[in-house]
Amino acid sequence: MRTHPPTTDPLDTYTLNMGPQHPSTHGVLRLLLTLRGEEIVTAEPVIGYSHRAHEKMAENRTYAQFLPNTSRQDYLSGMIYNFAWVEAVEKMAGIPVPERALVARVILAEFNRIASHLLWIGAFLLDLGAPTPFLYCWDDREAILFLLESVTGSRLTYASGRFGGLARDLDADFPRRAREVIAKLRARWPEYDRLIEDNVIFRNRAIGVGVLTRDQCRSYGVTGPTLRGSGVPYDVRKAEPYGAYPRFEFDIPTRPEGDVFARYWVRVQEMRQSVRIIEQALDQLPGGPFLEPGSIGVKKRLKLPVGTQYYAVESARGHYGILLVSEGGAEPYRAKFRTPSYPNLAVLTEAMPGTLVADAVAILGSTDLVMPEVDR
Amino acid sequence: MNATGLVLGLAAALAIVGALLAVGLRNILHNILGFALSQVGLAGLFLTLGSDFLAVVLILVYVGAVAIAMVYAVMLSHPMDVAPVPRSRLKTAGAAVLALVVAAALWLLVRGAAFPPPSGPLEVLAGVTGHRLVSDYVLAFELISVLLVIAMIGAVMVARSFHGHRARTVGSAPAAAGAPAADPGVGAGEAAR
Amino acid sequence: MSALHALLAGPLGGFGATLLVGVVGIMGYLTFNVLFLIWLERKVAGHIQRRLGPMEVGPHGVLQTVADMLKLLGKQLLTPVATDRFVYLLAPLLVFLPTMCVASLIPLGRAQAFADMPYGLIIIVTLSGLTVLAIFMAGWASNNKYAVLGGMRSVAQVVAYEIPVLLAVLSVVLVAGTTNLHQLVTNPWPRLLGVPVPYGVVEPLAAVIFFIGITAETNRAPFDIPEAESELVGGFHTEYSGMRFAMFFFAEYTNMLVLGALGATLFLGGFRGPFQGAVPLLGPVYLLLKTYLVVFVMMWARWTFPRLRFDQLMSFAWKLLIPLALANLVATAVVLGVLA
Amino acid sequence: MTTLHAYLFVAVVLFGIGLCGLMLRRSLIAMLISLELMLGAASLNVVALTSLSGASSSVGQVVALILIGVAAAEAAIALSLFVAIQRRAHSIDVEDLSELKG
Repeated sequence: MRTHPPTTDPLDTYTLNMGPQHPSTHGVLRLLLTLRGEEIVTAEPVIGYSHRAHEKMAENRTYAQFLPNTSRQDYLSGMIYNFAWVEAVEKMAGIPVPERALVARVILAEFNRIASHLLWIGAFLLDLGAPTPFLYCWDDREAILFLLESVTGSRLTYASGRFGGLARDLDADFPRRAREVIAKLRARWPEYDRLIEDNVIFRNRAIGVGVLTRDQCRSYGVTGPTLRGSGVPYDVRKAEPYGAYPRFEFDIPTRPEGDVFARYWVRVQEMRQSVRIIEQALDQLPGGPFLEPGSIGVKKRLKLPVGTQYYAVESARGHYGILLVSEGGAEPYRAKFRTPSYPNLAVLTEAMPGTLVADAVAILGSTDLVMPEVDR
Repeated sequence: MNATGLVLGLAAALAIVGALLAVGLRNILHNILGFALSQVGLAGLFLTLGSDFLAVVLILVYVGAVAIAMVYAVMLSHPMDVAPVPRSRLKTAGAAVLALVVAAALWLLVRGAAFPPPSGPLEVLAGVTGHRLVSDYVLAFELISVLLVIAMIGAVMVARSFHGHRARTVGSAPAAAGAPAADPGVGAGEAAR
Repeated sequence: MSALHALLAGPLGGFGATLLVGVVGIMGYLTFNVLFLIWLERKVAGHIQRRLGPMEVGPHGVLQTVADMLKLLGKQLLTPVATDRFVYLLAPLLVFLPTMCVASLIPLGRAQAFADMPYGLIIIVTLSGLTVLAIFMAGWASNNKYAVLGGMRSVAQVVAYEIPVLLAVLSVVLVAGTTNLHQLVTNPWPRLLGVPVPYGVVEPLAAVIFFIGITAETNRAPFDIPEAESELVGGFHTEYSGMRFAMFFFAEYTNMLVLGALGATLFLGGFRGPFQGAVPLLGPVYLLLKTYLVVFVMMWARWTFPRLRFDQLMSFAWKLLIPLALANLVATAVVLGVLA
Repeated sequence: MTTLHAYLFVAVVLFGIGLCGLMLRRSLIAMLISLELMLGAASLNVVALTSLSGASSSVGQVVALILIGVAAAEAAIALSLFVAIQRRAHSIDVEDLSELKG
């Protein structure tokens, strides 16, 4: 199937509309594939099917009112997005945050990152035609979701950040339950390795497929595990440390190959690093208030000083940035979100040509896209 | 009419109807399906002649292999969405008349010939045929195998001659359980089976 | 059965009655088994995935498949506008035919007339290759690019995997010295160290190749690329709904059952087992048990492995399985020649 | 009409249909189908004649088997040629091909 160079001769090729209702485009992505047989000549992502104008909404709401919107940009790691908004506003307004809230945010965010990666592994393996890891991963993810639900009250679209802390404190029993979940995850990892990573079919489907070079990633602005799978050790948590991250020890797993397998491996290792962070954080969890006493809660109209400010965090998908422009009112003049999935999707036009339809699905799956986050 | 006669009639009808479909319809895929039907009918005719092994081989080769190779060739060569050019009536009539004349002549020839009655009882065991193939007719048998091998190699060479020398390496996966990623001759190899 | 036979023998004649009883019996037998098989697949899948599978309809969900069939019966049959209508409607019917014929040729016990055919094995191999034509018809007539891709994949796959299956079957035929399936089972088995063993023991490589081949021929995971739902939505049956889809679904499981039975007959000794000579009714039971063993391994593989890519699948067949099967055939011939 | 004649009649009809198709059709594949039909008629003739008249029937079987083998080889070569022609000329319509001489 791979002996012929791709041609764009219209007599040799045809177009295939993959999506927006296709089982493995993960939401409402439409891929316009030009195929020669089963070989992809060009791949063009068509986006915008779940555009909800989040940026425009931000301009019409107070900072507190916009809080629930944030986790709806990326419903899989909503906690991280929620805290990013809170922290961006705190930084601009100069609101102090108690120690306990800072560490608790790290714990919750890292749990959310693990949940997101678990879901990704399941969905990715489903793309490769293996339905069983999906249910295994969801079982584990469910344990994390229960834990997060007990703290925040919601399963996916969290809004538990408050300017100056958290909406609710971690209860006294939380560390024990968190350690239980971690023990469960730890027990499962060898099983995943045997089921997925050591599987000869999986290795053949993943190794050497969809290679993204460092330069391609750089020129498209790819970040997150996809970038680290191409050998660039860029992680916002290390590059521009924020919150309580500087006080914890963890590594940035990278792999030089840049193929589907590298991206898989990086995410799996990242989950282990996240567990490492959570354990340190649980050990160091300070007492004290979870919300700065007398601070500005959600009820008061918060006004930010005039100015412009950029704040970035490492989401489960990569570099998530918030650009806030304030004119001193209760609502932002402009809020621009730099979401990681957008460039991660754009780079696929480079990775897909020359591969087969089955590879396209694998590559698409390996970049871990969340379409509402691309469209916003 | 006895059972053999019934089967004979059915099989003959299948063969002829299939052949008509294979030639008359405009859609090439329908032609191939008609051809397969016709071969099934032909196999039925062989069955009534007591040549059951031959019937099985006919289906195996023509329906299982040749028809499918044709389907593949169609897929690789026919643009699917091009409307067929209208057929000229004169040409159709001419071809039909000419074919009819030839067939009629042949039929008259066959009718006129005197066929001797069978020399002995119908002995059509596959074992006997197989034995003959590797004893009396071993030369023909070997020639056929050589021909098939040559045809296969030839088919592979012809089908890959255009782009084969520009093998691509981008994105090819490393060895899978002892088998590297792509096999250039696969498509043609099937055709030659 | 004999009373029914006598009743039917009047108007139809002996052969016709046998045929009718045989066809009805085999249809019923297959339908029942396929219903059970679908339930079994769900249960196997469930337990492999740490869940229970169907539990609601009937005890342990045994009637779930029946409920699903009823649901599918009630669904609207959609026919897309631009289909090749005749072929589109014919394909789901045709996909059954070869499998049904093959099913009638597999010996269930000592007294089954159909199975006592001189070239039974060759006929089975021939017929089981024909399902692919129906699958291709379905894919092509749907006038959908995913369906065409699925149909093409299916054709290439079945053509490629038929060869190793045929070669593996031939090695057994060499050892057994017959292509009559009934004789294959009843003939004295080969002896290994004085103990009679089924052919699977003396031909282990052929058994493995045959198993891989039938997994691919039935489009089962990890070789389910013709219908790979994550790539081709539904492959060749994308455009089929309701009962027409159910026909394809049913045909897949029938095929699985029949080829599993063939594998059991060839390599595991078919209906033979302890005390089977004394109690003939045990024959079908033994065959079923062996068939379900084969089928269970197929299910186990399906719920464990990811799917192969198309080119990997082809190179696996052409570069590994076929040479291995050929080598096995030659080795069998040489060993038999030395022993003789 | 004897049974033998019935077979021969079917063979003649098949041959005629094949011939008609060969003259009528413009697609190379359709022409190949017609050719194969004519070959099938020939092997039916051989088998019928040897089975129902004269020589030993296994001779007819051998001839028919060889015919099938030759036809399969021919089909393989022809189909691969068609694919190659299609790649070069973007058509396997004989009338298009005759316009592209040289």
